[in-house]
This record gives sequence, C-alpha cells and structure tokens, in this order.
Amino acid sequence: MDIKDIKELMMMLVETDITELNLESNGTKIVIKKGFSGAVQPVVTVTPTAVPVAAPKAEGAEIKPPALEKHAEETERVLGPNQMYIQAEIVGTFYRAPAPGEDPFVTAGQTVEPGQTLCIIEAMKVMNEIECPVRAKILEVLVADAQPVEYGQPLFFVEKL
Amino acid sequence: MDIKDIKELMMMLVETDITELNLESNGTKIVIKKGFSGAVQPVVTVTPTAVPVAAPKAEGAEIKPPALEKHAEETERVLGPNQMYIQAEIVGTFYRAPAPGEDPFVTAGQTVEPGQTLCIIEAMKVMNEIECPVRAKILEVLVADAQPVEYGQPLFFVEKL
Amino acid sequence: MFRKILVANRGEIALRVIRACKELGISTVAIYSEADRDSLHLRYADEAVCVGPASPSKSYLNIINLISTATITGVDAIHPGYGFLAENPRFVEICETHNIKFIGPAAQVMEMMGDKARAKKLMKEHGLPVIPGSDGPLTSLEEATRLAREIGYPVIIKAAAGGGGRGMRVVYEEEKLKQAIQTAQAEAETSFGQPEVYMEKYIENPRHIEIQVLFDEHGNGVYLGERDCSLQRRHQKILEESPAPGITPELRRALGEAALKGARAVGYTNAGTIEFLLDENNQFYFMEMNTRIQVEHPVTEMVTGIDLVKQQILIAAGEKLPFRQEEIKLSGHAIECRINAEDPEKNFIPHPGKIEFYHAPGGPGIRVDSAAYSGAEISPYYDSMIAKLIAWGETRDVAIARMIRALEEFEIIGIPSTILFHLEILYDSAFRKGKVSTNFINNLINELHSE
Amino acid sequence: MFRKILVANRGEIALRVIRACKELGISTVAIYSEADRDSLHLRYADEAVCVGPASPSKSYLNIINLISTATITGVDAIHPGYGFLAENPRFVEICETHNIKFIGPAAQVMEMMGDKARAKKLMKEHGLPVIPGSDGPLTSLEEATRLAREIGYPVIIKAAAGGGGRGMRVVYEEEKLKQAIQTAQAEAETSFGQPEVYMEKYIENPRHIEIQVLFDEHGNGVYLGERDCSLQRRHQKILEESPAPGITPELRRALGEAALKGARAVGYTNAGTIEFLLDENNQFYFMEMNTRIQVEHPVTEMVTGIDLVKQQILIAAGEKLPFRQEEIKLSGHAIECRINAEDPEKNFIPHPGKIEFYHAPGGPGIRVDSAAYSGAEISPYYDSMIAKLIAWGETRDVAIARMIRALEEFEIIGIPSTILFHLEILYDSAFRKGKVSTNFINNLINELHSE
Repeated sequence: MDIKDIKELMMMLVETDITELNLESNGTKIVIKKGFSGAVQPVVTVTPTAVPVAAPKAEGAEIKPPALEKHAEETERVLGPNQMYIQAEIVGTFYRAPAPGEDPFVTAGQTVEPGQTLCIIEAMKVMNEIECPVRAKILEVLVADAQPVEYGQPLFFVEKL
Repeated sequence: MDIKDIKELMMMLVETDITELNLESNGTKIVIKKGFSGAVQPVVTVTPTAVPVAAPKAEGAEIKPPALEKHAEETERVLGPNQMYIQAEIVGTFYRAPAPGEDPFVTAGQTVEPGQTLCIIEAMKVMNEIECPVRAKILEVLVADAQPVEYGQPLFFVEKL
Repeated sequence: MFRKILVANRGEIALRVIRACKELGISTVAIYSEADRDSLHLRYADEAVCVGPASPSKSYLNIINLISTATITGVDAIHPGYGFLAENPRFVEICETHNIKFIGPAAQVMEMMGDKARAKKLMKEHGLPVIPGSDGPLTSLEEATRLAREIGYPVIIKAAAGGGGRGMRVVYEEEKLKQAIQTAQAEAETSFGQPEVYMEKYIENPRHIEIQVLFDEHGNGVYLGERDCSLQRRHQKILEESPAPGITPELRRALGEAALKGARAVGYTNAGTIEFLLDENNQFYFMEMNTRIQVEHPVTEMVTGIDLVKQQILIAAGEKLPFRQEEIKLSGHAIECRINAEDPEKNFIPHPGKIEFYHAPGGPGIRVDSAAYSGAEISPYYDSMIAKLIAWGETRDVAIARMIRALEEFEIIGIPSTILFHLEILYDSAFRKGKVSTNFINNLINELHSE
Repeated sequence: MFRKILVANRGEIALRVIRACKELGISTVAIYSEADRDSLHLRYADEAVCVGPASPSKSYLNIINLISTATITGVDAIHPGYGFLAENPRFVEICETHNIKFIGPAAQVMEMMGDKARAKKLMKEHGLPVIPGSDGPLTSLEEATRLAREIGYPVIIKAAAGGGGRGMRVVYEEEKLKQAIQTAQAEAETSFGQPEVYMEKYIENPRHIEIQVLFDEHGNGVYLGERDCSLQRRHQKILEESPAPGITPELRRALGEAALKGARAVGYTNAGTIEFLLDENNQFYFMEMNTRIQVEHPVTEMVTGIDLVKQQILIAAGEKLPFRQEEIKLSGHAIECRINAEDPEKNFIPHPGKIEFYHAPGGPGIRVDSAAYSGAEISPYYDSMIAKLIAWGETRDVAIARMIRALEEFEIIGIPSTILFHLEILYDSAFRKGKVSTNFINNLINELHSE
C-alpha cells in the first residue's frame, strides 16, 4: 500500500458517505463505517422516515390506510447473485392466469424463457401480457391474483439462469 | 486483500445500507452492521444554529441590528487558571467613574480588593455600585463608559489572586 | 405614533406583538431570560436584551431590569402581552413615572378590576347581573353559614385574589362548609399571599362566555362579539370559539351592552374582556374582567377582521377607534385549539423538552400563532403552550372540519402534545351539536378513561 | 356527493385539493412518481399509488396509468389541479368514457378555449372586446404585412397553441416582420408541435387583469372579483393581488359581466378564469380563458371568503351554486407571493435541491400553501415553486406591510429562493402606489442591476 493507494482511499471517503476506515495490513483487519460518526454536526433528529407522518387518526375519522404501500418492504431483501425482481411497468390489476379458473401462467420453481408470458396486467380494460425479459427460474410470485399493482411494484422474485 | 478489494468493500457500503464492516482475516472475525451506526438515529442536518436566523433585510427596511448581542463573543474566550469574568447582575448603564470627568474606579492592570467598587450600573435612576467579589487583578475592562449593559454581560476580565 | 416598543413578554404572544409592531412600522425591543437565548421572539425583534436568569421572578417579572431596559433602549411604550406583568398595577404606575406608555388600561382601573370581589361589587352597583353571594370576603363562619342558607346550596368558595382554580371549593351541604372555607383560605394564602375568600351560588353546567371590548382614550367603546371559552380543564382554557354556539343576536347584544356599561363605569381604556357565566336558562352573570389581551383573542380577529393587538397600540398612542359599533360585523366562525406540551395520557402533565421536528399546517382558513420551530426547547420554567391553531370557516361545521384536517397535518415530534385530545373533542357528538359547558372536558376525559 | 377523489397532481396544489376533500369528508387517492416518494401530498392522502418514473410524461402525464389507478382504487372523480393534464381535452374524454367525473369543464369546451385564436374569434363574435389582429393563424407574409399596416405598429406575433412566452415576438417596424414571424413559427413548432402563429396589436404597459368565474351545471354563474397578475417575468406570474389596485367598482362590474357573457357563450361549467389585458386608458381586451383552477386562486378566496376548490368539487357533484352574484362581497385586500427555488442573483435560474431547514411564517392574515418541509427535496423534474405566501389586510397598505413582515419571517435554508426579490417588489415605491404593468418586473430587475 503506497501513498497513491491511501490517497485513493481518502478520496473515497470524501466522495461517499463512508466516515471511517481502519485497516491493518498483514493480519488483514478492516473496519469501515458509514453514516454519522462521533463528532457530527448539529443535527435535528426526526422520526425514521424524516418525513412528517400522518397523525394517528382519532376515533370517528374512518380512514383507510394507504392501499398499495406495503410492497416497499419487498425491495428491502438482500438480493443474491443473479437474483432480481420483475416489476410492474404499468398500474393495473394483476392476473396470474389467462382467464378465471385456468392454470396460472407460471408458478414458483418453474423455469421460464425470454418472451414467455408471466402474467397479465389489466389497465383501462386492456389485458397487457407481461413477458419475461430473461431466462429465469421463478423463486416467488409476490402478488396475489386479481390484486392491484402500482408502478415499480415487484411482481416476481426470480433467478437469472 | 489489496486496495482493489478494499475499494470494492467500500463501494458495497456506499451502495447498500450497510453502515459498518469489521473484519479480521486469519482468525475469521467479521462484524457487519446495517442501519445507523453509533448512537445516532436518522438525522436531518441543519444550519449550525438550528434556529431560524433573521432574513437579511431588504433595502428600505431600516432596521437596527440587535444592540446588545455582541458580547456573546466575549464569553467564548478560553479562560486560563484563576481567570474569570465579572458580569452584570442588573440591566442598566455602565459607568466607570463616580461622576463625569472623574477618574475611573479601576483600570486594567490594577489589583482590587473584595468589596472595592468596580463600576456603577444605573438602573431606574438609581446608581448601583458594583463591588468586586474577590481579590483580583483587572486584566481588561470590557465595556466602554456610559454604555448599556444587559443581564449576564461580562464587564471585567480578571484574574483571582 | 410610537417609534419603538418594548415587548415585555416571551413566546407566541411576544411574537404576536412584534408582528403587529412590524406591520405598523414600529421598532421592537425583545427581552429574554438566559433560558430563552434561542427563542424565536428575540430573533424577530429589532433589538433584544437579556433581563435575567431563567426564573420568571428574576427576569420577566423583574421590574427594575425591565424599566432599565426600556430606558437604555429608548422605547416610547411597553406592551405587556398576557401573564407576567400584564395585570400588575404597580408596574403600570412605574411605567407612568418613567414616561413610558403602558399599553393597557390605567393603573387604578387595573387595580380595581384585579380585586375580584371589589370588581363584582362595583359591577353590581352599575346594574350588571352578578351571581348571588357575599358582598366581599367572608369574615366569619356564622356569616358564611347564614349566607349559604339564604342563596341555597350548592355554593362555591373562591379566592378574592388570583384565579386558575387555586383556592376554589364547591360545597353541596352545610356540614362541609367549614372545612371547604379553611382549605380554600389556605390555598389562597399559599398561591396569592392573601387568604381572603368569598362565596357565591354555584351554577351547574354553566358556560363561560366572554365579551371582547375596545375603548379608546376619547370615550369611544365597542364590543367585538363574544367568545365561548367553556372548554376548560382545571379552569385552564383548552378550546375557544367565536361566535358562541346557539347564542341569539338578542343575547349577544344584551351581553355586549352589559360589557360596555361595565367597562365604561370604571373608565376603561384599551382592550379588555368581560367574562360572564351563562346558565342553562340563558341568564348571564358578570364574573370578572381581564384587563389585557387574551390568549384566545385570535378567534375574535378571525370573525371581525380586526387586528386587536394593532388596535391596542393605536389606542395607547392616543388614536380614536376607527369604527363604530354598527360597523362591526361578525363573519363566519372561528375555533382556537391550544396545543400544549402536555401528555393527555398522563393526566395532562406538562412535558417540557426539545421539539425535534415541527411542521405547522397551512392552507385556507388556517392561522398558526406559535414561537415553536424544529429544534426549539419547551422550557420547564414557563407555560407549556407550543402553538395556537386557529381555523376559520363560513359556518361552525366548516370550521370544525377544517380544524380536524389541520390538526391531522400538525407534526410535533419529540414531546407529547394535546393534538390528539383536541381531535377527541372535535369528533365528540355533543361538541358538534354545540352542547358545551365548563363540565364538558371533565366528562370527556372520564368517558375516554372508561373506554 | 363523491365518496373518493383521485388527485391527479403533485406538490402544493395536490395538497390544496386533498385539504378541500378532507374538509368535505371525501377520501383521496394521491398519485406520485418515483422521484416524489417523500412528497407531502401522498402522506396527507388516504391512499397513494406510484404511477411511473420521475419524468412527467411517464408518470403525471401518463393517462393509462392514471385511469388505471382511478379504476383500481374505485374513485368517483378526478381533480386535475393545474398544469399536467388539467387542460387536456383528451384526458377529459377518457375520464368520461370510464364513468369518472372530471372536475372541470366539458372536453369540448376545454378544447374550444384551448385554441387561443379560435377562442378569441368566438369571444369577439359574442361581443367581448378583443385586441385588433388576425382572425386566425397567419397564412402568408403578404397578409401579415397588410394587417400590420392596418392595425399599426407595434404588433405582436404569438403561437396559436401554448403560452408562457415561447413563440412570441414584438415587431416595431415592417422590415423586422418577416424574420419575427419565422422565428416565432420555429419556436412554436419546437415548443408545441404546431407552427401556427397569429398577430395582434401590441399594447404598451398593459396590465394583466383576470376574472374568476364559477358556473354550476344548472346554468348559474358568478364572478368573484378580479386579480391583478401584471407582475410577471418572462410571462411567469410572480406576485398577484385582489382586488386590482385602482380598479373602480364600475370597471370591475364591466369586466365581471364580460367574463360571465364569454363563459356563458361556450356553456362553461366549473371554475374558470378569463384573462383580460387592460391598457392605460382602462380599455380591456379578452386575452384567453384558463379552464382550470389557477395558482393564484387563494387571493380571491381571501377577499371573498369562498373556498374555490370546494366549490369546484361541489359543482362537479351536481350541486347548485350556494350564492348569487349580489351576495358576493369583496372584503379587504390579498396579495400572493410565489416563493420559487430560483436564484434572483443568477437570472432566476431554477435551483433544485434539498431544503435543509424550513420555517413558514404565521400570525394574523397569513396563509401558506406549500408542500415543503425541513428535509424536502425540490426536484429538478418539476416546477420550482416552494410555497405560495398569501397576506390579507383590511387595505392594500396593510396587506403589503403584513407580507413584508411574513417574508422576513420565512426561513428557507439550503437552496436559494425569491424571498428577497419579493421584498424588493414590496418596497418599490411604484408598486406601493399601485403603478403596475407587465413591464414592472423587467424594469425592477434592470434597476437593481444598475445599482
């Protein structure tokens, strides 16, 4: 490790939000830290979202919770190598099968080819067949049949083959 | 493990929400942390004061700056051993001498005894003689004659003897 | 007109006065204690002077330092806000001595109305209806017993000085009378330094209706409608509205004219409020007069379009009232919710601390009077009010709907607040029907606890 | 009444619509792009659906995703706000096809008024005064030359479609005419996809006066006074007020009646605005009609006490207007300042970024319509407005003084804003005298630069 390497590491700290790097060489001991360390600047701590959260509704205020927000959790999984999501590109109603009562297009465990239909999303009364972009194995179907999906919502969790 | 490996690890921290990685190589000791490190929760950084600062006044808005705020700087000195301030306990007008044209009660460099008059603060037309609480050497007189002083304002910078 | 005014207060009311001064082109001097160095009111003023340590008695109540500040900054007038020195006749006298105009009534008027028993007697003499009771402090248990029999139980024992529920006892039967008087006297002594108590008939389910008046120094006076301040917890107002639900124009006029008569009788000047108790038969009784701007003044401002604090300043500067009684029109309905740093779950215990995140509601019909901001401290030394949220609507129903959506928008993170409790009030069906009395809040709390 | 409304917009106007819905007891569905995940409008709605990536054409303008969102969330109606799809007749038609009520006028009315040349011709036929000019797009240079001679130079060349200053050229002499037409056509083609331009007489120092109208679906219509929107920079409004300074009641009535006549002629429904140009002799000319709620609608709300967005919803739900023309009273004066994330020092370049600290002003007479908060991002994908600050006062002078103190209270840290520039406007002596025209801002900028 020479001065150039060290400068390079230093620049990485400058350019990223990494705040600490310890390093021992031969025995290979590394500590890398991110986020706010020790002597931070003046801060205002807020709730985890940093965004005003709707106040709890009082009795009598009959208010439905945001219908389509739960999928945010889905994207928090740690993806393994070659693992990916196939996401909704349009807003609409998700159908697993060509018609009610018929077999689903795909099921978990199945291998699908590029261009193979994975599902239908109905939008403005048009049935849009969603094709698989790659050769992949379906690990999980993330949305139940006939459920609404929003833009960017993960539909399938797959492994590229 | 070379610089390229380390950079790769650092990039992983940058791109994910992993915030800390410790690593020892031969004995294989790993600590990986996610979320906000240290004791610090999610933060919103604000300006150093965290207090709204009066907006710069536009032309035409003839507005006098806060008259008595400057002494805040005074209290930021680093005090040496035995050094202290003698501060105003009442709001009023500071006089260095018993009457106009007369010698000041004390001057810089002078040694004063407990109970000796240091100055007068006039409040509600009453002349309040301010006495020295300790035996001390006057290092600096911090307020000019006939100036207004507010509560807590440092008047003299002294060294206890 | 004044050139410079000292604002002898802190928090939202100091800000309120500074705002009025700025809009009138008058410079301001703020005062602050050492605990208030980061307070918003001193940031918005043109000058700011530290007047003492955190303890109010040594800073905001320190007359010497206040007068000295007024002198060295060269102000023409002092606005006292509410609380602190706002109803202290000695302070008013000292201001007069130092040729500083006190923005409020004269010292002797303030003193007269400050003694509740004396004020009541005086108003009775001038023909205002008062609740039957003792004509002054009770002098003996015998007299008290006789009087209570005469006016009939229940009766209430109250401290002659002070307010806020301290030194008050309701007595339902003769055998409890002696002890009640003794306890009330002891409390009065502790709280106000004066043990005197008086007695009056206790009215069940009363409403607290108050009339805002303005009198200039040329003998002209107007009333600006009424406020319903019945929603109180331990005699602390929680939610106020104007107009009062269900009040007829005739009753409003009767209340307003009684208030004008009372104020005129004592030569009142500047803004003042006459508090009445309204019983279930729409009979009203003079209670007391507050010789200052009130916390809840914004609801009157919202329905009349009149800036009361500016009027206070203009009156003190010698100007004539710019409107006559018939020009004052009430438009729509306004509600004020006091958002306090209190924990409704824990018996409303004040909970000072740091506001980590603050976001006030906006949009049509919403007004926020507050000195809070993200990062501000609610200090343990002073009152626990974070903000006054005021909603205006064409009708009471619109104002209620608007207040609900504004409360739901209000974000105060870091300390507990009374926001959710206000939502409970606004969703309550009795409240929505306008069925309010000074017992409302206690009943609501009991209901919520029994759920 | 509607049960649930889709708010097809973002930012402060989405919030404005959500607030109106909440106060009417109607549920809301917000839409948002991937860039707006942390936006306030989706937090205040009951449901929120992501409709596409940051680019407006793929999200807020994506009709398929919007209609699909409306269908899967089961809304009764769509409120378009302003901008995006608010004046897109095709979108209105598609809503109708899907049995979703579009809160605005009918598609064919919108289409008619959207074509500026056609709208002008139509209004002229119905007797509204219009600026002399071509009766439609210019077809040849010869025609243009002849027409320009007829009406007299200076003339202005404008794009038939679109607005916002693109495709506009003022011509002072014949030899510049050909080039001006060509440049305007090229700009029109680039900006709006249509090269058509028309010509009219150019009026020097004109004022932009617009009339707010409301028409229900039963043929009843009212006008709600006027707004003066003369203060513009590159045809973008900066500061608006109501009433317009110096307008007599007679001129107001003439403007209002012309607006009603024009709107009635096309069978207009819902809220709309007729823009007039007022010349230095108080002659007014129909300019165009905006078939949506305007950014500056709050100044009208402040002086009339009427909630325009609620009225839009009620009208769309089939209700009759709850007031007649003679019941509409203007009270006091209101000013709106648009606070944009722009750097006045650097030619008003938009400056997106993170708002590190945000603290809005409060107190009497102040309204803030904003989706900003401490920590919010002003996105580069959308407009740069941070907040609309509205001040009301009994008189124009009071409103100006109040706006100044509110601007001085406003804290936006992290990105530049137009707050100080607004103070320059409000301190300007010509502005204070009400001497405004559409040249005012350019003159002010030139003055400031020459200092």
